[in-house]
Amino acid sequence: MIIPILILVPFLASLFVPFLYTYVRSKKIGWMVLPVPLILFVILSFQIPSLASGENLFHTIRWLNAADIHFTTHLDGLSMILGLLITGMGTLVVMYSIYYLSEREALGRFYMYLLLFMGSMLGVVFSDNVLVLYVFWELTSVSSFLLIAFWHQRKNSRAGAKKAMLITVTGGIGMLVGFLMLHQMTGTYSIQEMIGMAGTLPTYDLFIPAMLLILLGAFTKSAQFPFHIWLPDAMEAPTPVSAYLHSATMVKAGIYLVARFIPVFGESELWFYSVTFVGLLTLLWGSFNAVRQNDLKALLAYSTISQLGLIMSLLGIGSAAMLDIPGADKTIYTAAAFAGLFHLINHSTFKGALFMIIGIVDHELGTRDIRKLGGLAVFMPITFTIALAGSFSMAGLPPFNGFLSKELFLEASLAVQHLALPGVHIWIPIVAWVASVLTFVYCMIIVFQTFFGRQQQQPAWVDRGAHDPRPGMLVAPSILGVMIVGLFFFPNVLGKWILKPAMAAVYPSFGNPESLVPHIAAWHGLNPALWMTIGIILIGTILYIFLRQWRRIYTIAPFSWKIDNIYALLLIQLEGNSYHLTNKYMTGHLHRYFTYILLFFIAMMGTALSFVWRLAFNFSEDSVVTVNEYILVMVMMSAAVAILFVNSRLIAILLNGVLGFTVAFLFVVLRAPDLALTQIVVETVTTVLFLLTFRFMPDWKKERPRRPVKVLNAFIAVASGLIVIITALMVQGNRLFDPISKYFEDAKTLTGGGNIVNAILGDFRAFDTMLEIVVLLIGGLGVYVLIKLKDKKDGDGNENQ
Amino acid sequence: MTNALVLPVLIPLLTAIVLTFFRNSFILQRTLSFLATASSAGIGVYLLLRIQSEGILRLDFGGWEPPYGILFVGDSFALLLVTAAATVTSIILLYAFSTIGEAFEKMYVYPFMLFLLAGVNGSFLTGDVFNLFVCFEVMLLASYALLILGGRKVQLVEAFTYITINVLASWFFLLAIAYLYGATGTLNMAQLAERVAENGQGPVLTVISLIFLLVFSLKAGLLLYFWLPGSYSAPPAAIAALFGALLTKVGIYALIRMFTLVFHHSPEITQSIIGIMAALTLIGGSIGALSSSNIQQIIAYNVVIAVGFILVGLAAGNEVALQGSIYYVLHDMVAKAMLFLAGGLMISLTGKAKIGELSGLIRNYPTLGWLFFIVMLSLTGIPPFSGFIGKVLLGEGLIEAETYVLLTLAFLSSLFVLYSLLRIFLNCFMGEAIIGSEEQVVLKKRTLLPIVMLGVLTLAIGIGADAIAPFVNDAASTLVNPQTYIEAVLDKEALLKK
Amino acid sequence: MKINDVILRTVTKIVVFIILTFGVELFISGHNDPGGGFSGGLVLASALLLLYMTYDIETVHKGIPFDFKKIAGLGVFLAVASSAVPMLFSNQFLNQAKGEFALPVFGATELSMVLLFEAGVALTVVGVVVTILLTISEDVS
Amino acid sequence: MIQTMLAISVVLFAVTIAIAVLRLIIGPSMPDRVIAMDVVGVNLIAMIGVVSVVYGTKAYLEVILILGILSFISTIAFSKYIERGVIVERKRDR
Amino acid sequence: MNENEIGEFIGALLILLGSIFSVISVFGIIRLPDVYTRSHAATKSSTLSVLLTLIGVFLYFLFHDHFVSVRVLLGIVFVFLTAPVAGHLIIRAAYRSKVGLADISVEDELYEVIHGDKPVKDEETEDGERS
Amino acid sequence: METLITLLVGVLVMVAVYLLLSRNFVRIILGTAILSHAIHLLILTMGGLKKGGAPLLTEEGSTYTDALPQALILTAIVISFAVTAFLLVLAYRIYRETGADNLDDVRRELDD
Amino acid sequence: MPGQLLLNLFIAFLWMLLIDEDELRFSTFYAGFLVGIGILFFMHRFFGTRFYLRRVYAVVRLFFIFVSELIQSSAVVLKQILSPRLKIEPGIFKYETILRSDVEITMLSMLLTLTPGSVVMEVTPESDALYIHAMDVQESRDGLIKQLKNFEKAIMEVTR
Ligand code: NA
Ligand code: NA
Repeated sequence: MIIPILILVPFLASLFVPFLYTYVRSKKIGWMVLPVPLILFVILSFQIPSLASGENLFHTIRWLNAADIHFTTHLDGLSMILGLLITGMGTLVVMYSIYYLSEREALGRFYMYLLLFMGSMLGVVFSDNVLVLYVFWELTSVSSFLLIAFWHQRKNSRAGAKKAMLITVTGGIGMLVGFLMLHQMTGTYSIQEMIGMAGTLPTYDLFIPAMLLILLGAFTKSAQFPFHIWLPDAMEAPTPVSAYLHSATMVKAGIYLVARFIPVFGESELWFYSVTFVGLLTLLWGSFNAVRQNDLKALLAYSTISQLGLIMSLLGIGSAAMLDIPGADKTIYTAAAFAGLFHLINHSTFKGALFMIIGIVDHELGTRDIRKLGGLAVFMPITFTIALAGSFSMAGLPPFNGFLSKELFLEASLAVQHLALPGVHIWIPIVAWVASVLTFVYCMIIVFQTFFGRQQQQPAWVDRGAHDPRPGMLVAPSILGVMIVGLFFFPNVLGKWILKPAMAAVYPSFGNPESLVPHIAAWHGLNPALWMTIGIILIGTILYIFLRQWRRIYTIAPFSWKIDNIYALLLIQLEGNSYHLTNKYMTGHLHRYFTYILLFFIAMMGTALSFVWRLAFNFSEDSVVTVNEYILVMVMMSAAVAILFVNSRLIAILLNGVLGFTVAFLFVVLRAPDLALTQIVVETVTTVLFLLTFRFMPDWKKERPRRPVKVLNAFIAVASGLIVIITALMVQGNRLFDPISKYFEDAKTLTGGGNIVNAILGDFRAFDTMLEIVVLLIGGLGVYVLIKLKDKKDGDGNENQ
Repeated sequence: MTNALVLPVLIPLLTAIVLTFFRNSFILQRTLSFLATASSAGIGVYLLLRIQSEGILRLDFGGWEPPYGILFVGDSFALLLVTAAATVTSIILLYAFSTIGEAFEKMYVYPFMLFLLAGVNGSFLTGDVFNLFVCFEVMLLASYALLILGGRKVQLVEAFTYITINVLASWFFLLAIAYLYGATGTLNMAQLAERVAENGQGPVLTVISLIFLLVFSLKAGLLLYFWLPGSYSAPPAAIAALFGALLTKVGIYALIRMFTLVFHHSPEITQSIIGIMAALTLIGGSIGALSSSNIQQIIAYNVVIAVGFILVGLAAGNEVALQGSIYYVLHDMVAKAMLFLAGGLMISLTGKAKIGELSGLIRNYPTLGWLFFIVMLSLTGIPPFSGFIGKVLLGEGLIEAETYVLLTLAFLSSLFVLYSLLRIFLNCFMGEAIIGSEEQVVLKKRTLLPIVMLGVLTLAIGIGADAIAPFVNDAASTLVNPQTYIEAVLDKEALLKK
Repeated sequence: MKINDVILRTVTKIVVFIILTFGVELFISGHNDPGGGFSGGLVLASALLLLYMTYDIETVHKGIPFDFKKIAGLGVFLAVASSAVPMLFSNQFLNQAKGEFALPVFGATELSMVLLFEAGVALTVVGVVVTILLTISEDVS
Repeated sequence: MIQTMLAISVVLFAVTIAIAVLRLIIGPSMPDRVIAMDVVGVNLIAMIGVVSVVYGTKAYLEVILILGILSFISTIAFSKYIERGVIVERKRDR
Repeated sequence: MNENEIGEFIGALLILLGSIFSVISVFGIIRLPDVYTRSHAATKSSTLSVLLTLIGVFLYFLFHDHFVSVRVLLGIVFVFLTAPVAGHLIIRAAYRSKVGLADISVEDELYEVIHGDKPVKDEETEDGERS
Repeated sequence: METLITLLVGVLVMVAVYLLLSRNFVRIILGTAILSHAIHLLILTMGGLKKGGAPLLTEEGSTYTDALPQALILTAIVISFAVTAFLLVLAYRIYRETGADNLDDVRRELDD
Repeated sequence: MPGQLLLNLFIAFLWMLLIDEDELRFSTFYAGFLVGIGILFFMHRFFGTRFYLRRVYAVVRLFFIFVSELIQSSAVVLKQILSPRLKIEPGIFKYETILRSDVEITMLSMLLTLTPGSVVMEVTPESDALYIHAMDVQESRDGLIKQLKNFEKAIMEVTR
């Protein structure tokens, strides 16, 4: 029961915060929020020992029995990592935000969103039921949207929020379909049950589509190429948000999902390819683009993309352990997954710290543009120290935790090239290495272009009061800084208590989890990985020094390409084309609409009839026609056709009246006296109505449509008529059953009335009649309203409030 | 015999008629009309519960055994829709009370709304195909009257378009009924189903079924939705909401009913066509929703998208998909009403309808902004709001039916819904506030209350979907087993006794 | 020269009575012969139309001072309410109860709910048709 | 014999109507057309009478009367329209 | 032939006569030169023919079914009453809407009273519809 | 007779549809009016024509034509009357409001 | 007013005729009387016609005069229509009548209009003169005036 409560608490708190804020209109609100993540973190931490001993926590609250959707929570090693990150980073970010955000901001809203996000994120990682997972998944998108658009007055905030929402929701929807497909194959929505059936899945046709769709969800959320474009724009959010959502937690949701589904899909080569290659591509593209950024936050965004790609590729390589390749040493690959999880934690620490530092710089100096910054090390020593630790860790330098996981990554990239699969070659370690070089370069940019050089600007900084921020603001980054160093020295504590259960969750079929956890050592001999690192530092330094010279390549295609442009173009094209397309057929012209409807009728019926026209027409049942009936029918036809050609309304009405009267006569001939009666009166009243309304109408202008239009109209008219005729004849020739109306011939005994038609109208089908006079009443009142209720001031679209 | 079955029609009808005599007593009008709709909803619930225990209910008007008389057949599907329609109408009425204005109240706006509801409920309940036509007409006439209320030029012009197109549609309806009667000699839907099944749905019947398809598609806005955006964006918000929530649903209901009960024997033809039409509707609606910068137009195209979405389930045709469609119909009634009210309120508060002319409204009207946000999420199908469960079930059904193109389009359409509404939200609610607090129109609490209620409802349906699950499941199971319906209506033993 | 409608008016005075009588007869005899609420009502309405055309709205209104909207409403109410009455006696909605009644003037008459129903129909038709005609005419002139 | 006579007369009435409709179409003046319509109406009355005799039924005799009434009413309506443009006045100056 | 058959025969004869009259009068509608003269043919001759026919019908039912058809009688009265009024009104309308007299007309004492000016004979207005 | 009436119905439909496709209000409304004539005749035809006497039980004769279509048509006539009246008055109002007798002109005016 | 009573009886009679086509019954007449009361109540403000049963004879006489005129002039008109060449000279002339009341004027006009060859075009606002269109003014003016006088006399016997 503890986990559902864990999820619920932030939601409740988020509901509570706005109310609280109406009483506590100050920063104190932050202090009131702070205990929430902290307590959750502590509670979660208490579960670590039992997880390390191999236990899992399951709990189910039944929700939608009909659809088999239940709140099944599942705490295992994998979700624990994320849970700790969410609550831990949550605590730090809240603490940091208390100092970062000004009193004037809508703090109530801010913390509400933040808590909403926290709850959703916990929901994502703790849900065993994929649909519930999806519920929370979308809620993270929503809360992310709200947080990015926190300063919604800014155009860029809105654009960024929109982009993030569109892309992540797209992925989410894809993922949902993937889940539904999995359900179709397995009959369950429980991940653990799916894992249990994993072996049978690849035989299904839906296996690959489901996998790709779920990956789509993961990739969009974790900002993998080419869906990464939302992440830089998401930096419009307040920096605590960037630190929390867009580096430490939400973007890890995709990573989590991939790790979670390795047991389900890992046996597929396509899975390996997709995850690994997309990861590598993201890694490369992210680091490459990070170098060209001038905005520190943008730089961090691309670096995050790149790092996410790194983790993703590690999971991809890790999933190779599931592949059925004879003779392969699986521990090489499981080590990659281990590295991925390890780096996931490390990245959160150093990237969180860096974001907070950038936030401090921005907060203190009002700019994040590296071209305007420089030499801050002197003024902000503590800030600088933490920045140094974070950057070097990210660059993969000792003695920081990033070094450890980066080494593991390089080893994995070297290991994977031996995998006996097509397309897997030496280029993988090369890409890994190149990306690492670039990573090194942008890390140096952060450190040196912000905190060193450009001494000439010093006085300006002094004027602006550049100095370390208040201590409170430094607490959170400092804690992270300590962790960056601490994890370097004691990585195996993490390995034993946290990573081992997680590895067990990723490879449930591999038995003993001990074998899945390699021993991490800072010094692991002069192996190829270390040589690569040395190369990175050498080449990276050279590149950094000559940065200004080679940076020009960013103006040359394909390096100048931005996926962003595709997105922008897509939206513009979509809106523009939609506008044109829609306006093309939604003209508002009634005759166009009639044309569509009738053409649809003609096309559909024409096609259908062309298949069945051979059905015999049977005229044998036809009753006789007398001469006068022929004459009258001819008269009616001529009168009708004449209406088309007359040039005066009045004549048309007269002809219509004649038509009505002759129809009444036909009713007489066809033994329908009641119809004749009604028809005559209705026809006359209608004619009178025509006359009543005519007086003010202008002369009937001859309509002269263009010739093609005329031909089309004529075609439609004739074709419609023919279809009506043919269908009618077909029906008449193929009567299938006797009508039920024989029954009504007992009307006299049944109802007491001798007029069958009236008995039907007044008794058998009196309900029709009742509603029909209702129709009449509405029509009458409608006419009354139409005439009486005139808009006094027409035009401006106002309705009276 | 269950006389209660007629009450969802009779109560609004009688109330409307009585109210025409009291044009000027607004209090009476409001009280009675609300009581009428609310009690109709209550009766709907009562009947749903009875169906759970007694099976399909039936009321033969005048005591005439089917197929000779007209009858109401209450199965879960019909009554779910009845209940939803009455509930939503009640809430819309509440909104109308505070916004519609005395000029309209004098001009029978509440009677017209009640007539509309009566027609809609009648369409859901009737078991006779000609009576369905008549119920349609009640609904249509009421909608005509509501559409012109106010008499602005735009309204008049849109009304003319709307009415003439509906006249043509009604004509096709009669045409179809004529042919059907010629071929089968009956009008009772159950007997039609029986006779069609007995004879096998030969080419003649299939041809006839296509005309029904045309008719109901016109009403539902399935592919033939040209009339919809214009006419739904012309009237005041309360009326537009009523249209958006109810009108297309009747067409959807009729399509589902006819093509599961009567014409389900040639799915390779009819369901394929429905599928293609639904696909094109999804595309057209999605494109349309992006094409406009007018709030009302965007909202109206969202109606179109929903139509396609729901009928995708009919194209798939299996039980799960139909369950999804039913959930989604219910959801859409609530959410569309909410969307129309929220959008309409924005326009009436500011006097502007173009998204480019509005900005920062959330500062002026925060609650309205959040309600709009909620309905946006709900319509996108984002959980835990009401659209989710329908979407999930529909997805399951489509996968089961292996109709992947429809699956793709249906789920992609959610994105267009999101995008189109997001445009409104971002452009109009977010951004710099352009209306100063002194010039802003006061938004009364009781105006907002109905929208809040709808918001609560969409959340409640989303979270408490299980509460209506038995009804939805029963409804879908009746749809896929038409024999249940036929037997409930044409009670063989009773007929033999005569 | 001013128009003198003396011929039309004189004849109308007679003709209207024929039409009205015929209308009522149509309504009553619809049970067994052609006619009924609709045709009866329509004929009555056309008699009124004739009057309105021969005289003018105000003159006719002095003689027949009814709000025809309310007549229409009354008609529908009559029809719907009479349909609902059987429900009070636990019969089906619209069960048109029948029975022979010995009326003082009309003699043994078979009266049923149908008659009430049909009267409702006729009233509605008259009310609506005249409402429509009058509403437009008032607006036009 | 009688049947033949009746058959001939029905056809003759039909011919009359056809010719009247011709006049209605060619006009030239509006009153011409209205007169033609009146002729159509009146002859339809006759024709229904004859048809009733031929069928040997009284079912259509109501129709005769009603057609008489409404043909009269519509002629008046058209006349008033042609003469004054308004067929129902609110208040006639007399 | 018994008396009934004679009655029936007379009825049928009247009907036939009526139909012949009717055809002749409709020829008048075609032949005559202006609306006023045509109205003579129309409103009267055809009225006459209808009256004849209806009397025939009445007689036929009287003798064949021994049935006094009040409706037919009423119809006769009705046509008798209304036909001249209709003819009068339409002709008045024609004149007031300035439909000209045919060239062969020799006298017009009404023109100045209505239109207040000299008669213009040759105008045969097309479609006196008001705009 | 059935075939003849069916042909008549077809011709009426052709004319009506052609009228519907015009711009002028009155032509469109006339189109709808003719459409209803057509459908009424068609419904009647679907029940079979002249297959017996008028459906009046007081009339002598043992067979009657199908009365059900007649009842349906009566209902349809009344409904289409209500709609036509409404439509006509609507056209009239639009004309009074805008001075145009066709939708295209009104739209043009609204767009300006 | 006695006229109302008369009219009421007329309606009652009409009623009886309509309801009991083969066998007239007093009870039906009675019912018709009630129906008539209803109609009259509905219409009573319109009532103003005078009608006297005791003038039946005059009516019958008038009827026969009319029928003979009808047949005579019908023959004339039919002959004109059927003659191979039209030899007519139509025209409009004014006739000042000695009749005064609405009913008299109406009767005269109707009779004149019903007889072929002549139609009343206008009644002067003072109801003292008729404008008559004749099919053949030159030929039949005198004949027409004679016919008019005839009618006038017969009508006055009925009405005065
Ligand atoms: Na805007
Ligand atoms: Na804006």
